Amino acid sequence: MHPNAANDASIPTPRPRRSGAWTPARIGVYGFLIVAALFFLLPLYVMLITSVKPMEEIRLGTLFALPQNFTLEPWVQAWSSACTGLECNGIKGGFWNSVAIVVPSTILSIAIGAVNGYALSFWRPRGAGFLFAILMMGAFIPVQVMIYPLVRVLAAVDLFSSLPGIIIIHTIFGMPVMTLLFRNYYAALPLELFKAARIDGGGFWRIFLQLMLPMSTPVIVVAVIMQVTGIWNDFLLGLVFAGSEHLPMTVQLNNIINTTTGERLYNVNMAATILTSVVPLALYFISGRWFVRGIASGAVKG
Amino acid sequence: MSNVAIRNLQIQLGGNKVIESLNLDVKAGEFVVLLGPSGCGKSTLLHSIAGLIDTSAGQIEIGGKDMTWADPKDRGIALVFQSYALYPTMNVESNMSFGLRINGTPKAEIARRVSRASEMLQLGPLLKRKPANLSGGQRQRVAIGRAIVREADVMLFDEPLSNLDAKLRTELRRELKQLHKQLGATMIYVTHDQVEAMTLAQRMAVMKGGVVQQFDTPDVIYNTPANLFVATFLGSPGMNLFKGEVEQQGGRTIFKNEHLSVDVTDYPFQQPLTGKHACVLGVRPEDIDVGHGDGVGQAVRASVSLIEAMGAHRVVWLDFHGTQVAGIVQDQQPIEPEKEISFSIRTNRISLFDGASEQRL
Amino acid sequence: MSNVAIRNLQIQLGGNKVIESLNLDVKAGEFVVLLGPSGCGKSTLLHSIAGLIDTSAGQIEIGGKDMTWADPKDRGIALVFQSYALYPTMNVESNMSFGLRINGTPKAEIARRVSRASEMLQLGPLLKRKPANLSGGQRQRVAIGRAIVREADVMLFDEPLSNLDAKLRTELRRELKQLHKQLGATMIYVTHDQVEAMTLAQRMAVMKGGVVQQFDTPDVIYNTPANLFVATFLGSPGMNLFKGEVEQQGGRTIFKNEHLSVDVTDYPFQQPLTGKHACVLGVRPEDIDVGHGDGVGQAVRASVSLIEAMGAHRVVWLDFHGTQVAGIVQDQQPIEPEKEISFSIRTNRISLFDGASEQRL
Amino acid sequence: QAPLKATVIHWWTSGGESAAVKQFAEAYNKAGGQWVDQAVAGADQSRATTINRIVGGNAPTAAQFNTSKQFRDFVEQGLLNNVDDVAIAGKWDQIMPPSILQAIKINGHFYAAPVNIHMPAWFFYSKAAYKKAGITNEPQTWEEFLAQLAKLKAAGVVPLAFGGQVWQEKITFDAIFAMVGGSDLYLKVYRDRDQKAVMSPQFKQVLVEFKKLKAFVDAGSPGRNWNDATALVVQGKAGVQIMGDWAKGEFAAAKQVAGKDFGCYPGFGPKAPYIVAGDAFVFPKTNDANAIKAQKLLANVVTSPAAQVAFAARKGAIPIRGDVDESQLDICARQGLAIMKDKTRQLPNTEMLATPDTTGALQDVLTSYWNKNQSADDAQKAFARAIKGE
Amino acid sequence: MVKKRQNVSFAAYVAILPMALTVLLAYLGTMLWTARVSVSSSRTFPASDFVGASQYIRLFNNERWLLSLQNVAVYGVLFIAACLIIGFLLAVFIDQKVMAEGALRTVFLYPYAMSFVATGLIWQWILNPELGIQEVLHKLGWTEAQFDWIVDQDMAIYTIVIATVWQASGLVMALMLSGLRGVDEEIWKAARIDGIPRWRVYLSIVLPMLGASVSTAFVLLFVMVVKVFDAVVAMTQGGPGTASEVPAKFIMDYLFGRANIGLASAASIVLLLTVLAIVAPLYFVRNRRAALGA
Ligand SMILES: Nc1ncnc2c1ncn2[C@@H]1O[C@H](COP(=O)(O)OP(=O)(O)OP(=O)(O)O)[C@@H](O)[C@H]1O
Ligand SMILES: Nc1ncnc2c1ncn2[C@@H]1O[C@H](COP(=O)(O)OP(=O)(O)OP(=O)(O)O)[C@@H](O)[C@H]1O
Ligand SMILES: [Mg+2]
Ligand SMILES: [Mg+2]
Repeated sequence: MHPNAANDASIPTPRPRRSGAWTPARIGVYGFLIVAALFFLLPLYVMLITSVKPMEEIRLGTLFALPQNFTLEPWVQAWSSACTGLECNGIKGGFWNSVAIVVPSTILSIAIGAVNGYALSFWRPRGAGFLFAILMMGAFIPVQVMIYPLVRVLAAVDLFSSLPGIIIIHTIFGMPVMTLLFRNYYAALPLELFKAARIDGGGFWRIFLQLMLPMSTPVIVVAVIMQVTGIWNDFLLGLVFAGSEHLPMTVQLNNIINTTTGERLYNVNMAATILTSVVPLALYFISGRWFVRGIASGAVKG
Repeated sequence: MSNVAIRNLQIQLGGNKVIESLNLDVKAGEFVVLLGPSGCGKSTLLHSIAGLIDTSAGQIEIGGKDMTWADPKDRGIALVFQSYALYPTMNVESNMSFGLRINGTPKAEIARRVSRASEMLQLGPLLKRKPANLSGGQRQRVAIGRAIVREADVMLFDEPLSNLDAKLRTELRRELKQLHKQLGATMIYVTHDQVEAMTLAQRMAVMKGGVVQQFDTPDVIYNTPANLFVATFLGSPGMNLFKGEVEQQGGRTIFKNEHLSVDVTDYPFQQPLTGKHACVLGVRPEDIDVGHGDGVGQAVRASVSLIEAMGAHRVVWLDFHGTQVAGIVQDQQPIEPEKEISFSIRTNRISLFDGASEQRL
Repeated sequence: MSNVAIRNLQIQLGGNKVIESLNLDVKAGEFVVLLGPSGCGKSTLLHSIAGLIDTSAGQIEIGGKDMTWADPKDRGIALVFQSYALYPTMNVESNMSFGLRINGTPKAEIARRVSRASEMLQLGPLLKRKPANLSGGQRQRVAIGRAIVREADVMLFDEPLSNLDAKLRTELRRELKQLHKQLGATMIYVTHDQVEAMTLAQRMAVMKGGVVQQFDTPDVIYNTPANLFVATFLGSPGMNLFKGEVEQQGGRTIFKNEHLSVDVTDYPFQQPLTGKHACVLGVRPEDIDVGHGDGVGQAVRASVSLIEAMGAHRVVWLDFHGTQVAGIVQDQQPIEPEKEISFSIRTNRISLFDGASEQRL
Repeated sequence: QAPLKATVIHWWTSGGESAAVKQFAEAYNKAGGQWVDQAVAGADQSRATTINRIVGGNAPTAAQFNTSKQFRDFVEQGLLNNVDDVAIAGKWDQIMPPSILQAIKINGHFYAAPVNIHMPAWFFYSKAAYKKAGITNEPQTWEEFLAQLAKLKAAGVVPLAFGGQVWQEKITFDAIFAMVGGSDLYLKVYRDRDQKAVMSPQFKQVLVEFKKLKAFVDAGSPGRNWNDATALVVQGKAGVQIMGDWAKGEFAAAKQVAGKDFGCYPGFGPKAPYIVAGDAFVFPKTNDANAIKAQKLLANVVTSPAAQVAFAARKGAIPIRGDVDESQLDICARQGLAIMKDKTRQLPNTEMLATPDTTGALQDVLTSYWNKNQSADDAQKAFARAIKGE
Repeated sequence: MVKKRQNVSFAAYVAILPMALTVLLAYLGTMLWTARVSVSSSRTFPASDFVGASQYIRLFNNERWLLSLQNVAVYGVLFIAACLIIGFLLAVFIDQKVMAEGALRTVFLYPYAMSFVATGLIWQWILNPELGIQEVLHKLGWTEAQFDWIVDQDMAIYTIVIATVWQASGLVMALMLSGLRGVDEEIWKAARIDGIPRWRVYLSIVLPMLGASVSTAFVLLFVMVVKVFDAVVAMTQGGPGTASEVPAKFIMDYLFGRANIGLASAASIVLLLTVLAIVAPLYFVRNRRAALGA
C-alpha cells in the first residue's frame, strides 16, 4: 500500500491493478456470483446428498440433512448394476452408443448450421431467407409431433433404426437453432472482412473454412455446448430412431428414473442422473478457454 | 492491363443517393488519383468498381468487358480498404498470402511476392504477428501488402498511406510508382495528401458530392481549375479568392473591386467577355508576392495576422480588409505579426470564375 | 490546466518492450506534438497517459498528482483514438454526448458543446446517423468530436486528421489551435503530417523505438536536429546526407569527401573538434541551390534523375555520384530530366553529425 | 434350429418389475425361445415406441399395453396378429375374468395375451399410525372410513396419504365411486355412458363424498409422486393410502411386511367391488413364419400358470387365472385372488370401458373438481359432457 | 421492385441444399402433414377422412387448452425476461476477470446438462411446503414463513418459471459471454476515457452491441417456452389440478396417452399460428429497420 493513501484521499491510490485488491466493487462482484452460485447449486446439493443416502433415510424426508449412513452403493448401482428391464447393467451399457451418436451428430449439425448461417448472412442465395423462415417456424413444432412422419420418411429411405438414421434426425432437429445461432453471429461480424476475402478471390468454401470458421470459436463453443447437451440427453429420438443396437445411455437412465408404477430408488436415480451428465459437464468446464476475447479485434478501423 | 470505364453510375446507400451520375474513363495502365472532400463518395466508387456494392444504375466496364454484375473475384482487381479489413485470425504473412493461396499461386512465387512486399513495407519482423498486436500504421501497411502481392490488373487504393509517417510515405510513394511502372497495372488511388496526388497522378479526378468536377493532369487542375470548388479544394493553403467584377477599360480587361484592381488582359478567357461581369479572382498563395511589392504598381497593403513556419518556407496570413489572404514567403525577410506589409499579385497564373455559376471563365 | 510528466516509463505489450524508459515533461497548457515513425510507440504512450495500458515501470504525473495507477476517468483527459473506437450502436450525436450525459452535465450545456463541435467538424447533417453509415473521414471527425466536447484538462489526439482532406484539415487545425487557446488545455497530439506538426506544436517530441530523441520547439528541431535520425525523419523530402570528414585546414574548418568540399567554419560546433573527424553533413533540400550555382565557387555538377511538380514548387532529384540529392526549386527555370545541372549548398543552415554516434556535433 | 427370437417392448423397468419380467424371459427361453428385452420406461413412451417401430417397419414381436381399449386402433388398422390358436387351446374363455376377456377379444379374435391383473384401488394403511389413532379395525363402510380419517387427523398424522397427480386423483375417485355409488352406477356411467345416470343425484353424491377427502390430505400433496405418498404410510406419518397393488413394492423395499407392518383392504366390507386392470402383450402383424411362431409361443408361455404366479409374485399383481399356486403370493394378493373368484365383485377399470381419449377427458374434469373451488353440480355437468365425448 | 443482384456463387446454392431438403421434407412436409391430420378424425393412427374444423372446435371448447395457452403466455413472458436478465447479469459478472471463472461458468451451466426428470423432482421436493424450504424455515423457528407456491393453484406456474430459469439461464449466459468477448477492446477503452461506469457501459454500449446474441437467445428461449413440457411433468404434472398446464403437455397427452393425434395436430397447428402471429411482426419490424439502416 502507498503510504499516503490513507491521509490523502484526493490522490488515487497507486496500486498495481492486477493484484486484485478488494475494492467494494470487487466484493460486490464476488458477492453476487457467490449468491448466484449458491442458488444454482442448491438442487445439486440435494441431489448429491440424496444420492449417498440409503432409501430409508430418504423416506424420512429430511431433504437438506446430510446423510447419516453415507453410502456409495447407489452410485455403483447406477453405473453398473441397476436393472432396467431384463438388463441389470446400470447406465454404463449405453455409454459408447451415446458417444457414437453424439460425436457425429454434433459435428454434422454444427457444420450444417454454420454453413447455413454463413450462406444466409453473407451470400443470401435466392430463396434462402424463405427457407430459413420455415425452418424457424419448424423449431416451434413439438418434436413428438414430427416423429411419426419422420419415421415414415426414414423408413422409406431405409435408414430407420440405424446409426446414420439417428444422426440425420439429430441434424434435422438441430438445424433451426444451429442455423439461427450462426446466422446471427456472422451478421455481427464486420462485413468488410467478407468483402476483403471476396476481393482476394475467395469462393464460398474458402472464405468459410479459412476466414469465418477460425473467427467462429466462441459461437462454436456455444453450439457444441447446446448440441452435445441436447443430443447426449435425448432419449426419445434415440429410442425411436437409433434401433436397439444403438440405444444411448439415456434410455437406460430414463428406464431407471422414470418408472410409473414400479418402486423408485431415488438415490440411484440421482446418482445415475449426475453420472449421465458428466460428459456435458466436463465439456462445460473445459470450454472456457475458447471463450476468447476480441476475436475480431484489429480487423477494421472505425 | 485493363481500362476502367464508368458510365452514368448511380449508387444508393441506406436511402441516400451517394453517387448520382458518375462518368470516369481510366485508360489501361494509367495512374489516376481520386481527390475530394470527406464523404464525397470516393470509397463508395472504389467499392463499386470492385463489385462490393450493388449499383442502382449505370455500367462499369473493366478491361473492355461489362463487369457491372460480375463477381469481385472475376474482375481482376485488388483493393486496399480504407478500414484495412485485415483477417483478424491470420498473421501478417497469411493475411498477405491468402489471396495468392486461393489462386493456387505456386508456393515459391507466393514467398517471393510476400517477401518483396514485406520488405518494401518494412513489415519483415512482424510477419508472424496478428493484426490485433500491430500499431495503426503497421496494420495499414499490411493492408497495402495484401493488395499489392496480388499484382492485379486494376489496383484500387483507398487512402493507403494516411497513417504512415512522412518518411515512410515518401518511400512508399516511390515504391508504388515503381510498382505501377513494373506491373503496368491500372491504378486508382484515393488520397487526401496533395503531395501524394501531385506526385503520383498521371491524371487526377476531383470529386464533390458524388460528381466528378474535373478530370485532368495534376498540372492542369492545379493551374487552371475548372471551377471554384476545385480551385479552393486544391493547394494548401487554398487559393485566395477576391470577389469583384471584370470590365473592359480602354482595351484592357481589368478585375476590380473596392480595394483591388488587377489587369487581367492576358488571361486566356474561354469565351470573350463583354461589359461588366461579376466574377471571382483566384490567386494561389505562391503568387502572392509578400513584402517585395512596395515599389510595384499594383501593390496593396495589408496587416499580418499569422505567420506559420513550415520549415522550408513560411505561410503568411494577411488581413486584407477583412479577407484572409495567404501568401508564401520563401526568403528570410523579417516579417512580424500585427505589422502592416504590402503585397502584390503575380498575374501569370491567376484564375477567374463566373460569380454565379462558379465555373472558370 | 494540468501538466503531464512522465518518468522512466516502461511498457510491455505481448512480451515486447514497446517503451523502454521514456521521460517527457509537458507543461500545463502546452501544445506538444509527438512525431515518430510508424510503430514507435506513440499510441502506446498516449494510451498509457490515459491509463488504458498498465505500465510495467515508471510514473505518470498529471496536474501535479501521481496518476500512474489512477482510473482513466479520474485523470481529466480526453482521447481521440487512432482507430476511432466509436460506439457502433449510437448515432453521431449520442456518441459525442454520451460521456457528458453520464457526467451529469446539464442538458443545455451538452447541447451547446455538441452543436459547437458538430459545426466545427461539419457533422451537422449527420448527427442522427450511426457510425456504420459514415465515410471514413466522417467517422474520424466523430471521434474528434467525442473528445473535444469533454473539454478535458489534458487532451490527447492520436492522428486525428489523417483521413481528412487538406482543406478540412487546414480548417480543423486552426480550430484546434483556437480550442487550445480558449480552453487552455494541455494537448498532446500525434501526427504524421509535418505541416500539422510545425503549425500546431509549441514543442515537438520526436520518438523512435519507444525513446524520445529530441524534445524542443519545431524550429529548433527542424533547424538543429539532435541526431541523424531526427534530421532525416523531418522534412519532405528529408535532409540530404553526405558522408565525409571534417578537418582543420589553415584556420578554417572544412567538410570534405571525394566529391565535395564545404567550408563549415561558421558552424556552431557544440564542442570544438580537433584533427580529422568522420562525420555526416546534412543539408535540407531547400538549401540545395539548384541551377544557379554555375558561377559560385563551391558548385558541383550532378544529373537530374526526377522532377516532382508540387504545384507551388518543384522537387528535383539529382544523382550526385550515386547519392540521390533532393533540391527544391521555387522559380520557373527550365530543368529537364537526364540532363546535367550544377548545384551548390547554402551553408547557413547545415547540420553536422558524428559519424559513429550519429549525434549532432 | 435357432431359438425363436422375440423382441418384447415393455415398461417394466424398476427393480421389482425387472425381477418379474425376468420370470417371463426365463420361462420363454426355457420353452425354446430367445427373449430380447426392450424396456422403455413410461407407459406412454413405451407405447409410442411400439407405434413408431411398427410404422417404421421394425416391429417388435410383442409389446406391452394395458388391458384396455388402448390397442383397439391397432386392431382396426390390421396391425396386430391374433393369438386365437393359443387362446383356444388354453381355454382363455374359461379361466380368465370376463372384464379381461372383454378387453382382449375383439370381433371374436384374441388380440392380446393378458399377463397380470392389477387392482388399482387398494387401501394401504400403516398399523403404527392406526395404533396411534386408536383404530383397531379396517372400516366396513364409507362413513366409518371417514370417521377413521378424522381420528387419524386428531392424532396428528396425515389421514390420507395422497399424491395430487391427475391419475392418482382418478384412481381415488374411481375407488370412491365404486364404493359409494355401487357397481351398477359405475357401469352405467363408464360402460353405458348413460347421461341419466351421470346426472342422477346418486352420482352427484359420489362427487360430494369424493371431495370430502380433501379435508384429510396434507398441504404437500399436490404433485406428489405416489411412492412419496406411500413413504408417508411406511413412515407412519400418514394413515392410509388408496393406491394400486404395485405400492406393495415400496413397502417391501422398506422391509415392511403386509399384515404386520401395514395392512391392506380392497374396499369396505365383504362385498366391496374389486376394480380390475392389468397388462397384456399384443403381437404386431408380421408374415414371418418364425416370428408368428415366436408370438404364439410367447402368448402361451406368459399365460401359463407357473410363469403367471412367478411374475405376479414379484410384480405385486395377481395372476390372470385362478389355477395357480398361491403360496408364493403375499396376503394382499391372495386376498385379491380370492375375490377374483366372485365375478360379481369385479369391476373393469375405466380404461377397459372407454377410449383413452374419453378417460383423459374425465381425468381433466375430476382434477378440476378436486383442486378448484368447483361445485359438485358443475363438475357433474362437466363430467356428463366429457363422457359424451365432446 | 425487383432489384438486380450480383450473381451468387453456385456453391452457395449447393451449400444450402441440405437445408432446403430438410426444410422441404422434414419441416414443410411435417407441417402440411400435421395440418392434414388436424382436419381428420385420426386417433392412434392418421386417418384419411375429412372432418372439417371439428377438431379445432373441440380444441377451443376445451378449457384445459385455453388455460394452457393462458399459462404459457404468463410463463413465457416471465421466463424469457428472467432468463435474459439473469443470463446477461451472470455473463457480465463472470466477465470481470474473476477467480475460478471456469468453475463458476460450469456451476451456472450445469443445470442445463441435467435431465429434468430428476432435477424436476428435486425442485418439487425443495418447493414442497412439507419437505423443502418452507419446512426448513419453520424448523429454524420462522414459523410464519410461507413458501408453498407449488401447491397453490395461482402460484404453481411461477415455480415452473423458477426451475426452468434455473435450468436455462446458464445457456443464455454462455451465449451472452460469447458475444461479450467479441466486443472490441477499443470500445471499452473509449468508454473508460469517457468516464462511463462499468455497469453503464454494459447497459448502454455493450448490450446494444449484443443485439445478435440477444436475439438468438430470445428465439431460443421462445422455442423453449412453446415446448416447455419436461419441467411441468416432473414438477407439477400440470397441477395442482390444471393450474400449470401448458400446450406442449396438452399435445403430448393427446398424442400418446389419449391417442388422439387429430386433436394433437390441431393443437400444434394452433400453437404454430400463434407463434407466427407473435413473431412475424417482430421479424417484419427488424427487417424493415435493417433495410433502412444498411
Ligand atoms: N497488443 C500488442 N502486442 C504486441 N505488440 C504490440 C501490441 N500493440 C502494439 N504493439 C507493438 O508496439 C509498437 C508500438 O505500437 P504503437 O501502436 O504505439 O505504435 P505507433 O507509434 O502508434 O504507430 P503508428 O504510427 O503506426 O500508429 C509497435 O511496434 C507494435 O507492433
Ligand atoms: N452505409 C451507408 N449508409 C448511408 N450512407 C452512407 C453509407 N456509407 C456511406 N454513406 C455516405 O455516403 C457518402 C460517401 O461515403 P464514402 O465512404 O464513399 O466517402 P469518402 O469519399 O470515401 O469519404 P472519406 O474521405 O471520408 O473516406 C458519405 O456522405 C457517407 O455518409
Ligand atoms: Mg473513404
Ligand atoms: Mg498509433
